[in-house]
Parts: sequence; structure tokens; C-alpha cells
Amino acid sequence: MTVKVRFFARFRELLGTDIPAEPEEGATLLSLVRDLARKRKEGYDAIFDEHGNFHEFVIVMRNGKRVEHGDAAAVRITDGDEIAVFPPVAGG
Amino acid sequence: MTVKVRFFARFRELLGTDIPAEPEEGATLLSLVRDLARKRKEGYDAIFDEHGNFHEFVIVMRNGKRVEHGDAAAVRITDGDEIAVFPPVAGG
Amino acid sequence: MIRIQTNDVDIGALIAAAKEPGTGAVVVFDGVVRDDGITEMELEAYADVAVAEMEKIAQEAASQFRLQHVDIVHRIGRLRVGENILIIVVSAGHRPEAYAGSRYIIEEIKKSVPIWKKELTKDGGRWVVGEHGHGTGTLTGRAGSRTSPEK
Amino acid sequence: MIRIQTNDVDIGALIAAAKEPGTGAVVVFDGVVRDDGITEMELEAYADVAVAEMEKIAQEAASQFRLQHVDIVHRIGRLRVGENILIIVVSAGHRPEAYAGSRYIIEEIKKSVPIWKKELTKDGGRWVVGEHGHGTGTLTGRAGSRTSPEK
Repeated sequence: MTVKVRFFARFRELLGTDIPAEPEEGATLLSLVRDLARKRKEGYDAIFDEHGNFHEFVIVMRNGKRVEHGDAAAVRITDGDEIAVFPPVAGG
Repeated sequence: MTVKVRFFARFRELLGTDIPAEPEEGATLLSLVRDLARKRKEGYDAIFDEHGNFHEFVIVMRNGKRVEHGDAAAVRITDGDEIAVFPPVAGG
Repeated sequence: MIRIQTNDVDIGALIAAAKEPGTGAVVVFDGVVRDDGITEMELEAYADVAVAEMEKIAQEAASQFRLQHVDIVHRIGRLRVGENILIIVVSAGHRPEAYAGSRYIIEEIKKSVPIWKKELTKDGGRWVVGEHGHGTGTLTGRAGSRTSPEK
Repeated sequence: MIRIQTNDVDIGALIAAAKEPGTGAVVVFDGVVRDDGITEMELEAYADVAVAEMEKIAQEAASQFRLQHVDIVHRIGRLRVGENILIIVVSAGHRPEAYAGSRYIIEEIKKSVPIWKKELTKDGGRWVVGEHGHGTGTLTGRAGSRTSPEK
């Protein structure tokens, strides 16, 4: 299956964005983002704490809907998903 | 001496405006306005109550400064004065 | 720019001119002739006093809310439904000051600037009663204390 | 009109288009790139989600404050000091609703619309920390409860 991961702002600068990925069956939102973030330590550390959990301020969306951090390990990725990971918003 | 009396809004419709007047020495703000308003009963009644005092809502100015009703009988008109009499404002 | 005039004004140009180097927010209030079953509205002003009063309000607002720029343009004459009556443009470093300053100015104008409106209808016309025009003494007290000679 | 775009917008035209027959007040908020010792500002958005969120905010504002018309134009890309970032135009029958609705919209945008700003300086750049971006859980709770799947 093919999915797309979008990082924004500082996370984009560190990890790129609009990243196509082909996760294995059974991949979760948490495992997918962790795998992608591992390609650069600074990017990983920006998003995850030392236990491998999302930093409190990180926002995660799946197909435009917010996913709570506590659910990220249980949400299974499905084909065509768009995952977005970003720091607190600062528009306006 | 020559002065000018300006009525605005409803008072202007009833009594005219930019009225030149030549009050006698000793004329007061109250006596001047009364004399001018007497030319039309409807205009007089719009500005004065049955005792000849300004209605509470009437605003009186002399040379752009507000004059309290209670002072109008004591304020002597001087040459060149501009007197303005108007109902409550409704701009904006 | 504080003005009483018959002509309309280019709000876009006012906004552009209101921006200072430290400006982060511009707020515009545009009061419009509302279709309350009227054909037109006729406005008149005691112009000299109205401009002086609006200048006082603008200065007070600028000082109280740290506004960088204030424009007030109040139109008079005959206006159709939908036409601009009053345009207030303020700029400030941040939005709380810009909103509060703008609101302060319109509220003060309603209280103390000698301008009157007559709504023209098919059957004639009616003078608009000001929001502070019920002889409650609020206007009397305020305006009197502010402009009376003893001050 | 709810849009994310790189181009500027003609505010005067938006004001004219915001007037309905019952309109008595139009309020415009214009957020501007402030000269905080920066050269330029670079903005990016999660555009689809940002537009959807702004549409939700506009609808909520229109219903809560009886607004007749709402425009929100948020610019992205590289903007110079003094350029418009965000333009909000609302119309209402009376001014209290217009002011309150405008203010509601900007505050909600700050809270929940996925847009980010980077201030570019001679020495590089710094991402602007959102007003609600301190991990306090306010944003987390609100956005989560509003867009989570169980809703």
C-alpha cells in the first residue's frame, strides 16, 4: 500500500515533506512516523521524546482529522492515507 | 453687535439656521435664543418647555463650547459670538 | 486624516497609508446606510465642532490604545442604502489595541460628535434618535464636563 | 470567500461585496508583517485542512454573531514588512456583532488553523511560536475534541 506523509514548518525543514511511503501491512500511525523520522536524528528528536512518544506539542492528523497521541499506536495505516505531522500552529 | 445663531437638524427645519442677529447690550444666551425661537411656535416648543427653560435634551454651544442650561441665563452675548442649538447627536 | 465630507473615500488607500514600520494590525470600521425601509439618508453636521471633537477622540484613542495611525472620515449629505457613512481606520502593533481603539472611537463618536441623520422614506422623513439621545443626562454630563469653560 | 493564496487581495472590493441590504456595519481586520527586526516572513500552510478549518470558523462566527458575509484570505509564501498576511472582512446589521464576529474569527484562526510563519533575519530565520503553541493542552483538547473520529 502507498501512503503520503506530510511534515510542516520545522519538521519539514528537518525531514522533508510529501513523502511517499509503502508501509507493511499492520503498520500503525506511530510506527510509520517513527520509521520516517529515524532518517535524521534531529528530526526524530524534534518529534519524539526519549521514550519514543510524540512530544506533547506535536499535532498528528490522518486524512485531515486529528489523532490523539494515545491512539497513534492503535491506528492502522490503510492504503491512500495522508498523514500530517506538525508543530503548534502560528497563523493569523 | 452682530452674532450668528445656528440651529441643526429638526431645530433647523423649524427655525432656519445661520441666522444673523443684533441683540441689545446685556442680552443673554437664553434671551437671544428665546427671541429667535419665538418666530415659530413649533420651533419654540421644540426647544423650550412651558417655563421657558431649555428642554433637558437640548444642547447649547457658544463658540464651540458647551454651555450648561443653568448658565444660559447668566452668559452674556458678546460681539461675534456663534451660538449653536441642537438636539441630541446621532452620528456614526 | 480627520474629515467631514460629502464624497466617499478609498478605504484601500487609507489602509495602505495607515501602515507604519511597527504595524501588525489594521482594523477598519465602515458604517453603512442600512436598508430599514428607507429610500435615502440625509446627514448634516456642525462641521467645525464635529471635526474638532473627532480630533480629540482620535488623540485620546491613540494615546489610550497606542494606535500608530487614525483616520476618521464621516460623510454628510444624501446617501443611498449601502453607501459608506463613517470610515474609521486604525493601526497598531498588535490586534487587541487595534480592535479596542477602533471600538472606542465609534462609541465616542456616537456620544459626542454633532452630526444628525434623517431617514428619508416614501412618506417623508424621520430624524434618527441618537443612541445617547434620550436626555438621560449621560451626554449632558460628559459633554458638559469636557467642554465647559470652567475646565 | 475563504482562501489561502500567495497573492494580495483588493480589500476595497471585498468590502463592497460584503454589503447586503441589511448591512449596517463592516469590520475589516488586516494582519500585517510587523518590522520586528526581520527582512521578510515566510508562511506555509497545510492548505486543504486550513481552508476547511477556516470555513468551519466562518460558519460558526456567522451563526453565533449573525454575520451576513464573511471573507477570510490568508496569504502564504514570502512577504515583506508591511504586506498583508490575513484579511478578514465581516458584515452585520449592527456594529457589536461585526466587531465581535471579526475578533472571534482571528482568535480561532490563531488557535486552530494549520499555518506557520518563519521570520527571516540577516542571520537566518526563526519559526514564530504560536500564541497557543506552548503545549498547554488547550489546543490539544480543543482541536482533538472537534475533529477526532469519534465525533
